[in-house]
Amino acid sequence: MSEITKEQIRQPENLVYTKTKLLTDKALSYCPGCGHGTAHRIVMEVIEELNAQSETIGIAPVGCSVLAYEFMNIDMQQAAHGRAPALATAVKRLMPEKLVFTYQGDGDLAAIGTAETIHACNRGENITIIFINNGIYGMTGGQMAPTTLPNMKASTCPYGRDVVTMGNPLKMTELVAQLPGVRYVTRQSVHTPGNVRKTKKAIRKAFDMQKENKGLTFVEIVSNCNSGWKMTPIQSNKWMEENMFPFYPLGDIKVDGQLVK
Amino acid sequence: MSEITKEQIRQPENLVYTKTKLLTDKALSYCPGCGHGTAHRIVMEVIEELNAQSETIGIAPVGCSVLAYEFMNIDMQQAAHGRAPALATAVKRLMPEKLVFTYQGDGDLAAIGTAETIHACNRGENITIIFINNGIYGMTGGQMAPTTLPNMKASTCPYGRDVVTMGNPLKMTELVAQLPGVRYVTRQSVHTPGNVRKTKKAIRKAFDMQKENKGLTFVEIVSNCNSGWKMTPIQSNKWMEENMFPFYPLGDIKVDGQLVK
Amino acid sequence: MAKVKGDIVIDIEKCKGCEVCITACPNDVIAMAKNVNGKGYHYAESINEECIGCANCAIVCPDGVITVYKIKL
Amino acid sequence: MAKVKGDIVIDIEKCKGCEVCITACPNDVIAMAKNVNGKGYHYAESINEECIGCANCAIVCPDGVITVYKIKL
Amino acid sequence: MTEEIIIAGFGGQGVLSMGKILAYSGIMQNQEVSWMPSYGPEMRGGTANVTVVLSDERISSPVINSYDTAIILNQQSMDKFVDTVKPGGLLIYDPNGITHHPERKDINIYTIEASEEAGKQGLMKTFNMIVLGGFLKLKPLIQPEFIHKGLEKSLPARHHKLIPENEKAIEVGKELIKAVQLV
Amino acid sequence: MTEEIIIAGFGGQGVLSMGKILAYSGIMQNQEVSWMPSYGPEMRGGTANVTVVLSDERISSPVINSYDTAIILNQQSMDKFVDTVKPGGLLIYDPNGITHHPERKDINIYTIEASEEAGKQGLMKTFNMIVLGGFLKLKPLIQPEFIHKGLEKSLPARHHKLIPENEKAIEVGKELIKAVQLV
Amino acid sequence: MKELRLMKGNEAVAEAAIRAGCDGYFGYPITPQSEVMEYLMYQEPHKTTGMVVLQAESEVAAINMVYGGASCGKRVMTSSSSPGISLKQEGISYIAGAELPCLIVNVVRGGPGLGTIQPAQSDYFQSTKGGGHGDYRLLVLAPASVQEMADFAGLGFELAFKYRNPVLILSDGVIGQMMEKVELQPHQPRFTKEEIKANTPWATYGKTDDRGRNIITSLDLDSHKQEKHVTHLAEKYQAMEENEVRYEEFQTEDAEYLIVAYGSSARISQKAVDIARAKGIKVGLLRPITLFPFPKKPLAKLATQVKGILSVEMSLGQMVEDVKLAVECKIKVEHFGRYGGIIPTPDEVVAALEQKIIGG
Amino acid sequence: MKELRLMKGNEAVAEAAIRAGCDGYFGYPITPQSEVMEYLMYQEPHKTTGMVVLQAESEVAAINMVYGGASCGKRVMTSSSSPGISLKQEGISYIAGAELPCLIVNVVRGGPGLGTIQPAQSDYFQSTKGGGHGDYRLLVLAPASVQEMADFAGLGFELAFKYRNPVLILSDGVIGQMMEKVELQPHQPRFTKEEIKANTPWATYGKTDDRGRNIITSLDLDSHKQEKHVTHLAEKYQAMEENEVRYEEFQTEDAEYLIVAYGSSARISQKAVDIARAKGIKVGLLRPITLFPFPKKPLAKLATQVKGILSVEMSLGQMVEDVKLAVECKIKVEHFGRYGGIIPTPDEVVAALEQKIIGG
Ligand SMILES: Cc1ncc(C[n+]2csc(CCOP(=O)(O)OP(=O)(O)O)c2C)c(N)n1
Ligand SMILES: Cc1ncc(C[n+]2csc(CCOP(=O)(O)OP(=O)(O)O)c2C)c(N)n1
Ligand code: SF4
Ligand code: SF4
Ligand code: SF4
Ligand code: SF4
Ligand code: SF4
Ligand code: SF4
Ligand SMILES: [Mg+2]
Ligand SMILES: [Mg+2]
Repeated sequence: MSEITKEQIRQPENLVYTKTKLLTDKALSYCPGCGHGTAHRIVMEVIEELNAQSETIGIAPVGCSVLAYEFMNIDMQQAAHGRAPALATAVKRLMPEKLVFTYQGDGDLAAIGTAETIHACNRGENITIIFINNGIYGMTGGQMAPTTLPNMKASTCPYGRDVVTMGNPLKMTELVAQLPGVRYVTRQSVHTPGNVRKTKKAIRKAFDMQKENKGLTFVEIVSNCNSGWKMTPIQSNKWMEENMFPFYPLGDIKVDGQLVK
Repeated sequence: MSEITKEQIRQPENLVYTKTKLLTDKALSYCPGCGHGTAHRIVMEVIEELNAQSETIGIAPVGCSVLAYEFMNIDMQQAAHGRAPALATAVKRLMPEKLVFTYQGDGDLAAIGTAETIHACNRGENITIIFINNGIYGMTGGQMAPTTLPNMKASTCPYGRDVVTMGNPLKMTELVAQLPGVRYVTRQSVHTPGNVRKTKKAIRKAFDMQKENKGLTFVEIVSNCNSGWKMTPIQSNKWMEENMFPFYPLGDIKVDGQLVK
Repeated sequence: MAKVKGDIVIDIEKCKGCEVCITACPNDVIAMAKNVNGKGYHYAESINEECIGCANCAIVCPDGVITVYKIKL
Repeated sequence: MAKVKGDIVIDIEKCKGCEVCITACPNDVIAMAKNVNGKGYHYAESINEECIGCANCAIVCPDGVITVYKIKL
Repeated sequence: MTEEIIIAGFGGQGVLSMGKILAYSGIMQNQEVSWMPSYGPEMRGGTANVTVVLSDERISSPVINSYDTAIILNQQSMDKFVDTVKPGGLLIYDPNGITHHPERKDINIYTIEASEEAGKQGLMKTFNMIVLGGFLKLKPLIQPEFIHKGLEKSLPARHHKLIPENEKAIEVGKELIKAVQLV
Repeated sequence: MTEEIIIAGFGGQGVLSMGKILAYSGIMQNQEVSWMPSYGPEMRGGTANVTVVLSDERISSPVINSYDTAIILNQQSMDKFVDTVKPGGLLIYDPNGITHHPERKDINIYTIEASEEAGKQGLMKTFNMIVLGGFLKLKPLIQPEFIHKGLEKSLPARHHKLIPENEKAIEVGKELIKAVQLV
Repeated sequence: MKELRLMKGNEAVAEAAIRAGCDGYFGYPITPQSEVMEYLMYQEPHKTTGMVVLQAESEVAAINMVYGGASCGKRVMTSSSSPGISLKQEGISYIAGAELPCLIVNVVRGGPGLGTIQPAQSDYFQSTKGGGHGDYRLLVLAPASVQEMADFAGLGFELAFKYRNPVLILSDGVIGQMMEKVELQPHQPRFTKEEIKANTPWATYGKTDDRGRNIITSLDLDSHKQEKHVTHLAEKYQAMEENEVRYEEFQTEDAEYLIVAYGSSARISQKAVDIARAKGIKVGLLRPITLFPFPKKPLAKLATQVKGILSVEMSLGQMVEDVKLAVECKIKVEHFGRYGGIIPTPDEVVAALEQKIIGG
Repeated sequence: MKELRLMKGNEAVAEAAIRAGCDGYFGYPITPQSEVMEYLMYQEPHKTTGMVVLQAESEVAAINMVYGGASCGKRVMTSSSSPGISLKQEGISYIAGAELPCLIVNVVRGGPGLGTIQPAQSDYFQSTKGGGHGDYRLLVLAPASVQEMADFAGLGFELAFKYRNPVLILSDGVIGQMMEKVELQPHQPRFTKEEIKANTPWATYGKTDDRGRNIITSLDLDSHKQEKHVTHLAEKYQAMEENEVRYEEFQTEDAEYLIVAYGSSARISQKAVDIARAKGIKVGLLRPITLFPFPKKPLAKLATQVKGILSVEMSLGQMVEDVKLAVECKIKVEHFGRYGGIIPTPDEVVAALEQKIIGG
């Protein structure tokens, strides 16, 4: 076995993995280690796999990913806080042949956007919702979200979320899974290679189902917010495994219209 | 057995039933046979039983019962469409010693007010929600509500609700029952004496639990809308039994914080 | 079982003629009047002596216009 | 099992030094540089020849700055 | 020529559609028309009324406070509108259910026993057409051919077979109308 | 007297609190002060900066485009602010991590090796106080007693035990500051 | 061939929208405009033109559906009445900021709050000065007849696309609920995919290789870019002021006094002009058809001719400010209004003219 | 004893609210005002004064919580920034219609739409003319310093209860985010039950035998009653115009030119006055403190003295209309503004004065 140089390995034919062309060259605006970046990437990879760039419309509301349109190399709409499912409803109904997805944070989807989320789901709009649940309002400086865990600290619950006065964390994913118009619901994460692969499969499945007009598909990604949680990325991923996953367990919740959990 | 005259029977000491003093003398503005009237009355009867006139604040948003304040002889707030739970949240938090209830229609609670309903329930606000589900927007002339049954006609679905394009009827009651902050959830009706009695008991239970600071209590009353349904009151009650109850089955859904259905 | 005798008083001007009370009465005491009230509704009236004061009619009357009396015989 | 040899190329100016790739690498190929890049981050760099081109690092890198190559030996 | 008319009664009496037929007929006759209903929260059993204006000129306001003609079909409407008839104007009413008859001395008053007649003939649906007939007898503002066209236009096609019946009712109304007071 | 200062660096360098201590000290000394941060969506790792104005008069605008003094703690801030120093004004920077040194000829330039010093002493937390010391050496706008009061006021009570340490850092900074160019 | 019909204003705008090639309607019921959606649902245009009609869960959802649909280069619309329009303010500001064409119909009722369901004109400020946040303007059309309710659907879409700006039809309960005869325009096809590509190259219909990605947004974190954007908007509003002013004059040639009124009030004022003229008062009427852009120039011109102006509105007095600004306070301008759902009579208008302007 | 602190405007208004005996705050995060709620949550006033602080699920919920709380005679408030305030328009109109006292803080950012998070003053129209539907007015206070952010909390509640009307503090990103020194007022207790009964006999705190039921509503299906109600509101606004006008003048005594500016712009304009005076230009500044009621009379008076007015706003020009109306277009009035988040410099203001007013 002769010695192989780096040059020899770094040949186009040996390429195993590189950033998809469906992400622009702009440096992502996210904090170091933030799951938003990974989530963006796998969504775009799936669209690339489906060869669907020209038929996809993405919709991102406010939240850290408000600038998703700077990174996702597809046609995009920037929605008002909470309203992405309403936009997506119109887009899909007016152009049923397109692939339409929303990319929403937990503050967005589970607080101000509760009605739009529930009703798009209940109507069974034939769209895909990608839901990034980091248990906090990242964008605005780490305020409590509906999904913030009990006793977890945030800037509007500096002494930890008191469930008595601030309510329980809201599992929107489990709620929408109850609705007959919703076809596929899963909860995943993107903090390890294995999880990234699974999540990508889930997104692929969701988009495939959308193409088959099966109804609404919903992919929650439990993610970190290092800045909001005031941890390093590595700490936050660990904290997420230890604290978020027990409350927001990963796995499929509804498959082919049947609750599986 | 001597003949007794009507005069002899109609003596104060023989009084079995008369309209509660907690209803004003104004003639109700509802259509003939509309369940709103009965629902109003039993809510007021319970407050009378609890001797709670001076500590009760009622909140009714728009809908046919927008004028509830003309009939209920208690302090009342008229809320914007869908927002009664938000008002009630503030009222109860600012005056925890008071008895606070909302009285909302299905259009109000399950459409525009979805977010306020879900979040008041999720926070476990210590209030009581009385939810009049007549499967239609009565007030505005019989438009489709989120609760309208499949194929049921309404002015915005003149050929019947098409679940494919208009979505499935939304069972908000079952949804909110999922939330840990919600303590008691029941579905009743007021179209027969027996049902009226049961519903009154349910309301009493809800108010009692509120007094014990148990969390949110939620009483759905499946009711008729003769005008919206374009039937006589008697027909509508029959239609309700045959069509609404199978989809919205009567009975307790959550008792003492435990799902029972 | 002690025998009872009841009677109802209907505020006919407020009655809306919905007939719900009729369906609820176990003893067919109530019927709709031929005449109409000021609002144009055929109002409910008690047509016989069979009332037992069970209050069913009053309890379901959406407009709360029925008052019920009862004596034990 | 055929032996493989991999290599990674990191766009160090875009690396944010989050260290997620380090945790993901089965062969401890990656470490943080002592130096910082233009944005002030200590960036990731490959420190040995153990790379097997599994792409784990690239897959978890939130900023997508790693490119992976592999050849079968 | 401008004729300002209020038609008022119970919700189920066909008040709005009577107005609509009148208005459509006016259009067929190449007149300017307006039809303005009272609208409100859908708490039924109340009154319904509609203001119809027929004119040779552009109509300024479809909402009016005094009328050339009032067609009154129940007591509540009588109470509300009796004073809105212009002096010298016309009041037509169906006496059925009317407890307080109009006492104004400065207007022309006619009665039309339309509900009784409709009941007799078992044609409750054409009650409003009988009333319309009475009105047209007194104020033949619209030619029969245009009434026919108006009916065609305002009824859905599946109800066109009922047009002859409606026209018959109009003729019946013309016979039934009775003067009570003329000024 | 009005002194308009920009302090700019990384998020974690204590830029905002340095400004706050300066401002609080100004208040203690009975001056008018304003403190205005750059604010933005919380996408960390970016730069943070704050404008502090100390004055004997009412301060008109807390947002300024050119400064008497710029205290610069990283390259990005250098790029952004070097041209905003008023001619004849003062630029202080920590050379650590600076790749392009300032080339302006019309301003006074000083360096302060604060991060190196803080690293040496293992006192990364007082890094910003070292820088502040350097500034105060050059512009003794605030009397030490008021700096003390400013620290008392701006630190939460539980951190008051750290005040001596901070004051020491200020003294260290006074020693460390080095002129590069004087105009 | 044009078609003659007797229709409600609410029905007319709905039918005209179908005929104007509208792609989508998104609404929520509220009196006195629920007939718009009811008419559409009854007509089932999805079976004929393919137009989508959807009852949203709220006005907030409806206006954001409009945002989504407009972003695709489609002709989309919504309608509501005052409280519902208030709920839409954030969405409207977004639509204006993102420069999306769409049609919004407000069939005004009396406010504030739940108020009354009867007609009013008290949403003038909200409509013309921007009820939402930020510097933006709607192009506002004020119909005074059922015919105009129909005509302005087509015109509204045309202007919306011309300027990439939301167009508001500011109607009221009278115009919405009354029936009048209408001449309907012939059907116009919906935009084809090719037309969308050609007319609205900015629209999000899927990024193809021949162009960069299209983005619909109103965000600019960089204030300098945002300022540029707002300047661009200002230029657009300026262009509207230059090109799109619409108004009607009645008997102004020899007028010594002027009434300014829009919508229902203008109809009533027209009658008032007749009554006043019969009394020998030389009064004319200027009816603004566009409320923004407001007919400033014709008013300024008339201000050199007449002695005083009565601004008639069913409100406490909102448009009167624009009238004053238009005539640069050079002559007397007074407001007359009824409100809370009350419609003034022509006689009241004449009396107000006599008292406030001629006598005053 | 008054207390001296270095605080952000957002913190100051929060702290001052606690001290003013505020009963409840209901809000939703949005830059650049999130510190209001964050400060309150950190202070935990429920443990000291008993004040309730609640993070609502949205701005719509928050404003309706305010409606509910105000209906009980409580001192309640909310805060937001431009897009969030737009969402609140329906609720604000209801509150105005039902005549409820409350405090609303808008820390304005640049719009329209999502716009920018940087400071702006482009919500002037929305604030002063009614962004919601119907004829109503807010009483609008425009702080120009952190001190005033604090002072206007107490003043705002006082005026809100005096007039049973919502009071808006129209601030901006500069005032909200900057720190300055503040003198804090001593703590004032929250209303007792007895006080509520005495001061707000209309409030819904439970019907007792000594009175009829209290009802909070903005509805009147009877238009004549609704018209009466609106007339009553108009009288109230009239009373505010007579009694509550607040403003500040700088160097106007000998001024030949005038700048009118509020909030941050006024601070900058004050410096501009100094610069201009140093150049020999005799210019003064009028700073409206209340934007509604607008200081019409003092402006009208100054209009007889000065030759021209420059209205300075961080917007395309909104307040300038009120300035023109106040001086009845008798002298030249021009607008100068930066926008989209850009803050003008004093030099730019002076240059604009020279070009548009003196030279122009
Ligand atoms: C109407 C409105 N209210 C509030 C905001 C401020 N805001 C922007 S994003 C956001 C929440 C972001 O949280 P989340 O959706 O969880 O996204 P993340 O940043 O955590 O990814 C808020 C409150 C806004 N832009 N618009
Ligand atoms: C913001 C707003 N949108 C719409 C309306 C009109 N509106 C009043 S009540 C109502 C629905 C009533 O239906 P529901 O809540 O089911 O009550 P019901 O009349 O059936 O008892 C609607 C749409 C309104 N008042 N405000
Ligand atoms: S603030 Fe949180 S969610 Fe936002 S980019 Fe940073 S880590 Fe990610
Ligand atoms: S419209 Fe329906 S809900 Fe309303 S009062 Fe009539 S029957 Fe009852
Ligand atoms: S009280 Fe009972 S028996 Fe008597 S009339 Fe009523 S329902 Fe019939
Ligand atoms: S139930 Fe009441 S309203 Fe109905 S008919 Fe009987 S008495 Fe009359
Ligand atoms: S490709 Fe695999 S082995 Fe190579 S560096 Fe990345 S994670 Fe390590
Ligand atoms: S995961 Fe990516 S961004 Fe993070 S340290 Fe590794 S290469 Fe850098
Ligand atoms: Mg989040
Ligand atoms: Mg209903």
